[in-house]
Amino acid sequence: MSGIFIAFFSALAVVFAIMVITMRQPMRAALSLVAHMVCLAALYACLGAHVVAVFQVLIYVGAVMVFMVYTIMLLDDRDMSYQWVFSRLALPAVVVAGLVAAALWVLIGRLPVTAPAIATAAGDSFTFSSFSVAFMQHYWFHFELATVLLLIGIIAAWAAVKEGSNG
Amino acid sequence: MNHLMLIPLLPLVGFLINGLIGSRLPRWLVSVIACGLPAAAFALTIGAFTLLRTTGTPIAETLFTWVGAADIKVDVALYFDQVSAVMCLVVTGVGTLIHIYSAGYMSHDKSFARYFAYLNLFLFFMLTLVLGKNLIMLFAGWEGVGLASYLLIGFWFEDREKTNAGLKAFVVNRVGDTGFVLAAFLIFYFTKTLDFQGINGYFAATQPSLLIMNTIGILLLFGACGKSAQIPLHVWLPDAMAGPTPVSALIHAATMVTAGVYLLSRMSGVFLHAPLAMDVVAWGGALTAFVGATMGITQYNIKKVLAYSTMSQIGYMFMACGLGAFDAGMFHLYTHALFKACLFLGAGAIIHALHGEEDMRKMGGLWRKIPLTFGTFLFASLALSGVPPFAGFFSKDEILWNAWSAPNGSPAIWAIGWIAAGMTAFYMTRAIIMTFFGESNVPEKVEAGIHEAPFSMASVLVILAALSLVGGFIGTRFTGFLSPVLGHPVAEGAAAGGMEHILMGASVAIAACGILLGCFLYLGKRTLVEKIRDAVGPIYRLVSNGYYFDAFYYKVVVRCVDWVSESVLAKVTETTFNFVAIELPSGGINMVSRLFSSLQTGNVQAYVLYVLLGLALILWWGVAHA
Amino acid sequence: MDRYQFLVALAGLIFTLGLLGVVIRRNLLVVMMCLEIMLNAVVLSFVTTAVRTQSIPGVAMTFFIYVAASCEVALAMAIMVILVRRRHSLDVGTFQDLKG
Amino acid sequence: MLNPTTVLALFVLPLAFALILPVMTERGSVLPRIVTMVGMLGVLALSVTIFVGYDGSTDPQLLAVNVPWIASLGVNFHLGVDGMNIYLMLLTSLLFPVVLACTWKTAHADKKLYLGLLLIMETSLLGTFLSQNLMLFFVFWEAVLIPMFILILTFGGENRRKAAMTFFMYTMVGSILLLAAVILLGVESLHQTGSWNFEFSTLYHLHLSTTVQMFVFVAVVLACLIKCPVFPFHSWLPLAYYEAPAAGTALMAGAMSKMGAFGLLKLAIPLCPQVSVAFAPTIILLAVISILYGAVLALRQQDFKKLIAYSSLSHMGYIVLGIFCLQQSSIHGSLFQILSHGVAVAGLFLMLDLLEQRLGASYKQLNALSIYAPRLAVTLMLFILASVALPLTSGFTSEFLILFGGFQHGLQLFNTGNGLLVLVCVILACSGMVLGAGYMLRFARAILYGKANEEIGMKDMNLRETIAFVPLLAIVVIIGIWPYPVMIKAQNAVEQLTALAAGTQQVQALPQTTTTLPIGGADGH
Repeated sequence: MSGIFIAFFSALAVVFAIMVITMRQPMRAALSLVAHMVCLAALYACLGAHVVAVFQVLIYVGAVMVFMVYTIMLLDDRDMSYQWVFSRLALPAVVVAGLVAAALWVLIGRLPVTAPAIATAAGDSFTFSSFSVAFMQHYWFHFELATVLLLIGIIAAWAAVKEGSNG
Repeated sequence: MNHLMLIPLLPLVGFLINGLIGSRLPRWLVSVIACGLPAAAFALTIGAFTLLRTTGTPIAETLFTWVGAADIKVDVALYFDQVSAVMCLVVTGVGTLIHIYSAGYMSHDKSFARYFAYLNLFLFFMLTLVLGKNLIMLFAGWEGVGLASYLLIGFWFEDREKTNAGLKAFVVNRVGDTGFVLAAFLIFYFTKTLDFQGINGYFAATQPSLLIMNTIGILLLFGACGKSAQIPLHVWLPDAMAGPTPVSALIHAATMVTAGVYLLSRMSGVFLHAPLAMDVVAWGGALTAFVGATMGITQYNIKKVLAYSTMSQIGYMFMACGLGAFDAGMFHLYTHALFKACLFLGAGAIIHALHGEEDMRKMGGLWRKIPLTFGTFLFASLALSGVPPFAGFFSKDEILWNAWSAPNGSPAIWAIGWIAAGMTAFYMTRAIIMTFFGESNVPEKVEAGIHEAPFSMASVLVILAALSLVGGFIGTRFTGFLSPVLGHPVAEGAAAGGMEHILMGASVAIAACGILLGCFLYLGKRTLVEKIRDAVGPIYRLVSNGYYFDAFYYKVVVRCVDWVSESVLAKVTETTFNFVAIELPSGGINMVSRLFSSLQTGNVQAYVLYVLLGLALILWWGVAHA
Repeated sequence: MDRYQFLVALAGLIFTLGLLGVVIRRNLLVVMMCLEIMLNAVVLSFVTTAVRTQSIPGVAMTFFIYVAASCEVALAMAIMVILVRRRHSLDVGTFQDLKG
Repeated sequence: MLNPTTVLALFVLPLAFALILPVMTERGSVLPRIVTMVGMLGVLALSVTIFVGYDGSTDPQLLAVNVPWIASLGVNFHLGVDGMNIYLMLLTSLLFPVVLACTWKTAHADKKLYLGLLLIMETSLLGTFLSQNLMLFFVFWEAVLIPMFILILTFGGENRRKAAMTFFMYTMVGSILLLAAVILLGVESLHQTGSWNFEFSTLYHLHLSTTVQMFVFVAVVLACLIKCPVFPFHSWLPLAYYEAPAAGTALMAGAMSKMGAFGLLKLAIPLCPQVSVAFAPTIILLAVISILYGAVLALRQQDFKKLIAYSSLSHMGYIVLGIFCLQQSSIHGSLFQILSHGVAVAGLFLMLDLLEQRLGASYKQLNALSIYAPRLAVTLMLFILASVALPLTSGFTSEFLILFGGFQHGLQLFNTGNGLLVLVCVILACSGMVLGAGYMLRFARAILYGKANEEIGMKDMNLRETIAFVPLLAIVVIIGIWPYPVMIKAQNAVEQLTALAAGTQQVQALPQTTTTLPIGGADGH
């Protein structure tokens, strides 16, 4: 059952990724990116990693994409990059990317299929309660560090923009 | 008897003194040194000569080994035998007289010391040439003499004409010397020695092959032609008249040009076994004699007339050598040196009197103004024309007789010689009449200045004229003296005796009618001469331009080499080599470096693409191999 | 080709798509988005292997990836603001100062 | 006075003086020049004593300094005087003081860099000629390039940059191959004697297979033909000779081009006798082409420096011709020609520099020098006669011996039925003498003779210059008149070489003990 969902959502994710690349207007690209991320979250859910799915939607789509949308609104002026969507290197880039993707697909395809060490049935270890208990037991310190990192990130962004203004 | 070394050394000392400090010495001291040392050398030569006549054994003297390696041993050695005695006497004797003459002639020239230094240098090299015991000593003298003639012809170097003449003389001589050097190498390959006695001895005993002998002969002839101005390489002699007249007298009449004859007689051992080479020498000589005489007739410059006459007389000497009569050749060389030197010095006196005028058309009626010069000039020209009592008659007749009677002689070659003798008489009479007789078309201001030659010049003229009168009579004793070295089977015989007298009469007859024809044409009817010249037209132009040898050499050889050097080598090959060796690699490297720098376009996305390309390549390599 | 292999291959595909987007698009903002795609692809492969081997740290790592990603986006946007303010254009082609 | 210390002093002296120079003050004082001149004269004195004291049979040990440098690789600092390099030692040590004396007053002369470069060049040149160890030889072969490159670059004419670069790169390409050959020989010595050994004496004893010989021969000949420019590899010559400063050109033509010839004598023939005998006709052909090519080109050169540069190309052709005729007389001829051409061409270039110092750039249009400066004109004429190979000058002795040996070799080959090439080549080389006379006398006519316009006030040669040229002229005259005593010195070295080339018997060089020899200490050999 979940195999169909995975196939469906991964196809959807690929489509949305392609849409991000091909959309002329940045806003449309942003929205297709959001859709892409939701599909990924769905994939995580199918895999049983609910925590990650929630993080994905919560942090990434919620915070990052919203911030991206704001920036698009602020900066979006119809300049050269609007008429000429793709750079001159489009064709060779597509060919090379195709080559790389095909090579990856073939290589990964050849990876030896080893039976998972423990039965997939016990996949519920990643539900909220079990994961968050395990996570907080071992990684409480790293969690705090992450917050410090976020703080520095904000200050840096603010300083950068401030410094630029009177430049 | 080690004073043999002194003979060439004295002129060398003269050269060094005059050369180094000559300009600071007073003029009289310079001329004393310059004339004294050759005179001393002349005295020493006479001493050696008398010793040689009494003992009859050649004097040899080895100074030091010049070069010694396993496969070659050459030492600096002098050798004084009959042949080199004659040459030495001529060189030092006539040389000293000419030095005395030029003391007067060059008295008002500003680089007086330099002139005498070069003259002494010439004597030194000529004596090394004559006294050398092996081919290398002879070759050293040979090229040294070429250098001295180059320096002396181009003595007045302000005038580009004269330096060109000097350069031409040296290069043409050098062409001849190449032939000589090759002959020397070829000889050494067989005889393993460069010594004359060794060579003649070896070839007397064994002859490698006729082809080898003839090639050696021809190469030696080629070398001799270069130096003695024979047909193929004679172009430099008329131009060599650009030098001062005593130089022409010494170098281009008496000594240097006869070096070729000396070489042939020295190498008689080789030639006697090279029949083809002998014929070539004989006929070449006859041809040069004839051609020289014809060219002599058409010249107006008095020195050029004498130059062509020298060429033709040496043609006679070559003819004698070619016929095996080396001693007759040497005899003619000896008499020719005397009267030709006298002629040149006479011409010098005339030019001196007319303050540098050389063109006969601007002379005439001088015999009253400079009688002494006229007298000596007349004596010498009679000797040259072969009029009986004079020396020229004996030596030329000897050669003509050999032309008839020698084994490879023939009436044809005698006829050519005979006609050339007639033409010699004709052009000499023409020269005398145009300069001394007829109405004087000398410009007025020059006319006033005509004066007889000063004592030093006049005395030398008189001595030489006397010698050219007396010189002939020692004929038979002369050839006897030379016989040990150059002896050859003389075709004695009663019938021959009679024949000899007939030929002698014939040659006197041709000389007489040459003179009469000259007087008739030039004394009487000058207009007739013009008419004949117009009638003969193209032939006259051909002959007066020296059969276009000079033009041919210059246009074909010199211009072609210059063209090759200038346009082909300088422009084509040099640029291609520069291109291939320098521009191509540097250009290539520049191009490659530009290619790589074009990748750095500054477009960040391009860089990412390159990364992607690299990734793709690696992955696919992984796919291919894993 | 079980699901995990499929998903890792999918991550590879999405990653190349993101990279292609970075190379092709001229608009700076879209380039940023494609960057995010590449990041998600990495997270996807991360999660698949973590789930396959049931490793808690694996999943924990994704959390920290998100933290880092958000800081990165914040700074990227700040830089973008400065760039745009100076060059008044979002076109990637205008920023050619690295010309060799 | 013949002991290893003199040889070592000969090598170290210029280096020591080069190191003293930087300490001295440069502000226009004459001191640096005097010190350099003293150093060079010291070297000259030493080399003259060695030259005079040395006769063919002195024991090579007596004049050898052998100190292990990189012992494991068999690279010894081994300098030794033998028959082959005695001439070159004298030539080099003579040229440097003469060059400095002639360029005494020029602007460069008081620069310490200029003087230092000259001294370093002298050391490396002496090192190249005296080294008896292949790797040491190669090190000095390269080391000579550097000072000359800097000299041209800093003191040269207007496009000296291109000239210096071409010169450096061109020779460098040649010597890269040489390095490959050197290493191959090292490996070969490892296989055959069990240990790395670059001593010439051991290398001469190796039995090299023909392929190894072929490679070594090609590499060495290529490097040497580039160095002493021979026909196809001469493109750097006119450029470098024209742009270099007078001292540079004189030394390049006088001493550095002789390194090429020395390389052939020291490396090509002894190391690969069979191959060099087989390849001799082709090299002779190249040599004769470069004789005629240089001569014909020189005929129509308007610029004097270029004319003499092409004439030096022609004379180097004679040297290579002499070497590869492999006859005793022709090799003696090449050694003499090395000495005589080195002296004559250096003299000619320095003469031109004297004129340039006096008249500036307008010396190119100078004529009638004999009127302005008779002494200068006479000396120039003597150098011209030396290069025209006139008897009584060293030019004649050398060219006669070369052509003599060549002709005999050519005839032998012709008689034994293997080809007319060498004979024809030698005959063409003889005609080269005519061309030589042609362009040299045209040069004399252009510069010495002609109309004199009054306003050129030109001083004649002063005392310093006359003294500088006297030794050069002395060599030209001595070798011209009495070459035999000088010839004996190189006799046994030439014998060994020709014997080797004839392959009759292996050379019995003294068994070179690889043990270290205490340097100095005359008794310690």
